Amino acid sequence: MNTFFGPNWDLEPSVVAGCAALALGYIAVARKRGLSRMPYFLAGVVLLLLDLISPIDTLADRYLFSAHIVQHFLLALVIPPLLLLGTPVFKLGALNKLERAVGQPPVSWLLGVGTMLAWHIPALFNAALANDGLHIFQHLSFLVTGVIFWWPILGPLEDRRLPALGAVAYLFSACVCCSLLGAFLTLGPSGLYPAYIGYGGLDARSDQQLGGMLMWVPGCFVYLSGILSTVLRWYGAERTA
Amino acid sequence: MTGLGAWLCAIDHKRVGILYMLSALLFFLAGGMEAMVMRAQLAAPNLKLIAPETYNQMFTMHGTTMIFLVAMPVLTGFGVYLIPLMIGANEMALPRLCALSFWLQLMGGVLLYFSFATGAAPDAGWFSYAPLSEKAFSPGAGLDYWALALLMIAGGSVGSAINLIVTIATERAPGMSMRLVPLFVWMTLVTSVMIVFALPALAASLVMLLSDRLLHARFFDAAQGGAPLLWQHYFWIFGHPEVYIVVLPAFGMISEIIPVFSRKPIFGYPFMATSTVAIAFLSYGVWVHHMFAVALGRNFLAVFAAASMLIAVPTGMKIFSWVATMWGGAIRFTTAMLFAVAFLLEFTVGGLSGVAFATVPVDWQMTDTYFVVAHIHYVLFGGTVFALLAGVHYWFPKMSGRMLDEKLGRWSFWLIVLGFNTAFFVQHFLGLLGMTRRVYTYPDLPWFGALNLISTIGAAILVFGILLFCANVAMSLFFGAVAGDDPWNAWTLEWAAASPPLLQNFAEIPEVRSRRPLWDRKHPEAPDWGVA
Amino acid sequence: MSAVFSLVLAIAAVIFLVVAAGVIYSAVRYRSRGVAIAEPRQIFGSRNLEILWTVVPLLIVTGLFIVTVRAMVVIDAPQETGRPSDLVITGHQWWWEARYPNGVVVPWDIHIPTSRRLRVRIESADVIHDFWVPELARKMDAVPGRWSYIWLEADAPGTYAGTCSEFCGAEHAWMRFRVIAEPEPGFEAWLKRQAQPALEPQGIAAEGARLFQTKKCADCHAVAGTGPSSGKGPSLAHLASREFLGSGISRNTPQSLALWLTNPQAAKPGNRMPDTPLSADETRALLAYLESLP
Amino acid sequence: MAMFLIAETVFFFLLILAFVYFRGTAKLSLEAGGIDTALLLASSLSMWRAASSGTGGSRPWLAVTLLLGAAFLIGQGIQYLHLIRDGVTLSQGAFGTTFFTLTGMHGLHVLAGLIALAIAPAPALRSMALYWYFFTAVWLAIFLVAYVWSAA
Repeated sequence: MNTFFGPNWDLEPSVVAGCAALALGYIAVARKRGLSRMPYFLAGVVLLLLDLISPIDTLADRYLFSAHIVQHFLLALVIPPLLLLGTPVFKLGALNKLERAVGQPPVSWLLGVGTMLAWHIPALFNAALANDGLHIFQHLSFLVTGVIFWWPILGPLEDRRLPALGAVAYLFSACVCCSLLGAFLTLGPSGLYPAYIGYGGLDARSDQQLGGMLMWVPGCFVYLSGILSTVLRWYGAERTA
Repeated sequence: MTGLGAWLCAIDHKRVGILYMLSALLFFLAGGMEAMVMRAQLAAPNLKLIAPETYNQMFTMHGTTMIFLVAMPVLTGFGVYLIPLMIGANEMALPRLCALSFWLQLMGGVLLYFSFATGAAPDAGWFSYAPLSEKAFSPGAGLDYWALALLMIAGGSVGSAINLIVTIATERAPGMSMRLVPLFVWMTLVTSVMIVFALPALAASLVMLLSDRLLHARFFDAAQGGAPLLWQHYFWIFGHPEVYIVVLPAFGMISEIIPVFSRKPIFGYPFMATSTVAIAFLSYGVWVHHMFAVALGRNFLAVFAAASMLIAVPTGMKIFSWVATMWGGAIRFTTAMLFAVAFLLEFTVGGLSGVAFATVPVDWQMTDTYFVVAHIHYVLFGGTVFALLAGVHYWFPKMSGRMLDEKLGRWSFWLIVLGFNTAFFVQHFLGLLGMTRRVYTYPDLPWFGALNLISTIGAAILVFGILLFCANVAMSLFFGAVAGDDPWNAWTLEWAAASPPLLQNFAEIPEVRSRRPLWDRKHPEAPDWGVA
Repeated sequence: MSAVFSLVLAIAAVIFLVVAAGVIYSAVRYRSRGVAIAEPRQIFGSRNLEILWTVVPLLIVTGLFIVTVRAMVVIDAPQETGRPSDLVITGHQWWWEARYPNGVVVPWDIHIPTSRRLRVRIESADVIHDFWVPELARKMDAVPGRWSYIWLEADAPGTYAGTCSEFCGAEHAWMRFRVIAEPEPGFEAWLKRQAQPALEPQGIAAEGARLFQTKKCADCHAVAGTGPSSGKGPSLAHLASREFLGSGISRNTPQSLALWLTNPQAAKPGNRMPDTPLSADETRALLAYLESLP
Repeated sequence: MAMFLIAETVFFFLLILAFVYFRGTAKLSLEAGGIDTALLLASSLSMWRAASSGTGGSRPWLAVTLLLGAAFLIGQGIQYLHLIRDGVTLSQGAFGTTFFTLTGMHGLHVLAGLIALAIAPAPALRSMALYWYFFTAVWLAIFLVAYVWSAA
C-alpha cells in the first residue's frame, strides 16, 4: 500500500462497472419505496468494491492466503447481510419460483455452507488461483450464495424468515462448519495452498494459520451476532405484540 | 409406602429435587473436610502433617467432589424442584428418567469415594492431565475409579439435562410462552443445552483415558505416537463450558431473588436472557485459555484470548443489570438478599481476575499459581455457593413450609463472608508472590507463612459459618415459624402453590400473561401485560 | 509484563469500584425501612443503558486485546527459527536438568550469563511439567514429545528462584530450582569447571567409587561433568560444590546426604530412587566418595 | 431421544476427530468394510419398514433388522480377528488405538441397540428407529474416514 491508487490497486473495469450498476440500479428501483435503508445497501456495495479492487485483492491473488480469506469472509458473511438489510420490502413476482427453490432453509444452508467448504478444498482453491475465469466465478459464487444463505435470516420478507429457534439452529450449525474449516486450516497440515509465497514477515505456514483463524473467530463472531440479534428481536416482538 | 422407602422410590420431582440437594450437602461437607485437611497442612511452611500422596488425593477429591458431586447436583436439584413449579406444571416430563439420573449421579459419587476404601484415591488433580494420569505414572486403581465414576455422573447429568429441556419445552402453563418464563427457568434451559453439548466431550476423553489405562491403548503416550495435549483439548472443551454450567443457574437464582427483595422487575429481561445465550456460545470457544502456558503458537493463543475477553462483556451486562434492578427499588435486607448482594461483589472480583487470565502475558506468569485458586473460588464459592445460599434462604419456606431463622441466618452470613474473604483474598497475593498451586508444602519464603496462616484461619471461620447455616436449616425444619404460601410477596408461580407444595402442585393450572403472573394477580389495576 | 498487569489491575479496580458504588448506593439509598409502603416505580429496563454497558466493555476489551497481542510479541520466543538453542532444560519427576552446548549437564542450579538473551528449549522426560522463573521469563509447559522455546534473560547478576508450575505428581512441591546469573567471565569459568572430569578418588573414597558401581548407583546417576546422562536420576558430578539436594528439599549437609543413601523415601517422600541396603561402612565409603566430587 | 442423540453426536464427533488427528494408516479391507456398511444400511431400511408399518410395528421386518445388525457385528468381529492376526492391536500405535476405540464404541452402541430392539415394547419402536438410523449414519462417517479416507 505504498501510494493511494498506486499500482497495488487493481482497477478491474468489470468490477467497477458491476458495482456502479448495482448501486445505480438499486437507487433507480428503490427510490419509489423510500431510501431509508439505503445506507446499508451502499455500505455493502462500497465494501464490495473495496474488497475486489483494493490491495487486499492483489495480496489475495498472489501473496497471502489470509488476505484471500479476508476477501471471502467479506464476500460471504459481511456484504450479503448488508445488501439484504438494505433491500426494501418488495413483491416477489416473477422471482417467486426462484425463491421457492433456493430460499428454503435447508437448500440455502447447503448452498451457503457448501460453497464455503467446497472452495477451500485445495484442488479447487488452487485451480481458481491459476485460472482467472474460475476465480471470478469463485467470487461471484461466494456473493450469490452468501445472499441466498442470509435470505431466511435477514431477507426483507418477514414471512419468509425463519422463526427464532430455527434461525439460531441454522446459524449455529453453519458456525460450527465454518469453525471446523477454520480450525482445520489453523491446526491441520500446512502447505495446502502452495501458490502463496508469503508477504512481509509472514511465512507460508503462519499465513495459512492466520487465514484459518480469520475464518474461525471473526466468522464465528458474525454468526454469533446474527444469533444474538435474532434472540433480541424475538423478545422485542413480544413487547409490541 | 411411607418413610424411607417412599424417599428411595420417589419419582415426584420435589422429592427427587430434595434428594439431589441432600446428597450435594453431604458431599459438600466431605469436600469441605478435604479442604480443611489441606489448609491445615499449609498453615505453616514445611509442615509434615500428611504425606505428599495424601495431600494430592485431598485436592483431587476436593475439586472433583465440589464440581461434580456438589455444584452440578445441587443446581440440578433446584432445577428439578423448582422448574415444574415455576412453569405451572405438576410433574417433570419424564419422572422416571429424573429418578434414574439422580441415582446414577449418586452412585458415581459413591464409587468415587469407594476408592478411599481400596487405599488408592485418585491423585492427579480434578483435570487429571495425561500422561500423569496414565498407568505408567499413576499405577493405582484410584484413577480408574475416578474415570468410571465421572462417566456415570456424566450419564446422569445428561439424563437430567434432557429431562429439564423436555419439561421446559412441553409442560409450560397455558399462556406462558418461552418469552415469559422466569429467568431461572431460562438459564437452566441454556445450562441444560450446554450439558448436552459439553458432557459428551468429557465422556469421550474418559473413554480414551480408560482405553489407555485398562486396554493399553496409546492415546496419550507420546513415546508411542500418542498426543498428551489431546487430553487437555478434549477435557477443556468440556471443562470450560462446565464452569458456566455451574454458574449460569446461580445467575438465574440471583435474577429471581434481587427483583423480589428490591420490589422491582428484573432490569432488561431481554438483554439478560440474550446475554446468557451469548455466554453459552462463547464458552465453547475459549477452552485454550486453560492451556496458555503450552507453546501452541502466538496466533493461536491470540484467538482464544480474544474470545475469553469477549465473554466478559455479556457477564458484565448481567452484573450491571442486577445493580440497576436494585437502583430505585425498596430493598429488604433479608438473609437471602444479603447473600445475593454479597454474590454481586464477590463474583465481580472473580470475574475481573478472570479477565486478567485472558490477558495472555499475565496468564504466562499467574496460571497455576494461587492466583488461579483465588480466582476459581471467587467464581465458584463467591459466585455459585453464595447464590445457592441466597437460594436456600429464599426457597426454604416453600420447600419446608417453615421460615429459616433470620438471626442465625445473619450470623452465618457474616461469618461466611468474613471467612471466605479472609481465606481467599490473600491467595491472590500468594499467587503474585510465586506460590504455585497443588503443592503440599512450601519453603519458608518471605510472607508465605503469614499469608497461608491467615488463609487457614479464614477457612476455619468459614467452616463455622457453614456449620451454623446447617444448624439453622436443621433447627428451622422443626421449630421455624410457619411460612405460609407466599412469605416474600413474590411474583413467580411457585409461590402460588402451597408451602410445601402438595403432591399435585397446582389444583388448577394458572393462566399466564406476563413474566410476573403473581404481580398481575396482586395488582389487577396495573398488570405487567398492560405495560407496552 | 508488569506494565500489562498494572493496566489490568487498574481497569479491574475501576470496574469493581463502579459496581460496588452502585450496590452500596442502592443498598443505602433505597433500603426499605420496615414499614409496608407502596411498591416503587416499576422499571423494566432501558435500551440505551443496556447498549451503553455493552459497548463500553466491548471497547475496553478491544483495547486490552491490542495491548495483549503487543506484549505477547515482545515476550514470546518464536517457536521455529534456525537458531540453535543456547540451553536445553528437561523436566523429570521431580527435578530439572540443564544441558549446555558444550555437553555439561547440571541439575537444579542453572547458571546463565547476564545481559544475554538465551534461547532455551524446554522438554520433558516423563509427564507435563512447567518451567517458571517469575523474575526472568514467562512460564512454559514442558510437554513430553514436544520442544518448546522461551527467552531467558537476566539483566542483573543474582540468584533467581524457580519452580515447576504444573502439577506433576507426588513431589511437585519440591521441584524447585535456581537460576544463577553472573557476568560472562564468571559464567565461562563456572562452565569450564563443570566440564572437568572427577579426580581419581583416594583412600576410603576409592572404596566408595567401587560401591557406586556395584550397588548400581551408576545406573541412574552420572558422575562425569559431561557426557550422556541416563535420564533416570540427577547427575552427581561436582556434588560437593552444590548447595542443595533433591531439588531444594534439603541443604547439602553430610547428614542429609547420608539420609538419601540409607532411606531415600524419608529424604524426599515419593521420589523415584529405590532403596539400596547398605551397611554402615558402605554408607561411610559412599559418602566419602560423593563428598570428594568437587 | 433426539437430545440424547445430539449428545452422542458430540461424543462420536470427538472420537472421529481424534482418529483424523492421528491420521494413522493401516491397510483396512475396503471390501469387508463395504459389506459391513451394506449390512447396516440394509438393516436401517428394514428398520424403516418395521417402524412404518402401523402402530404395533412389523415383527418380521424387525427380525430382519436384528439379523442384519447381528451380521454387522459378526462382520466387525471377523475384521478385528484379521487385524489382530496381522499384529494390529489396541496398543499398536496410533492407528490401532483410535480405530479400535472408535469402532469398539460404535459396536457397543449397536449391540445395546440390538438388545433394546429385541425387548423394546411397540410404542418405543419409533425412538428405537431413530437410534438405529443414527448409528447407521455414524457408521457411514466412520467408514468414510477410516476405510476410504485414511486408505487414500
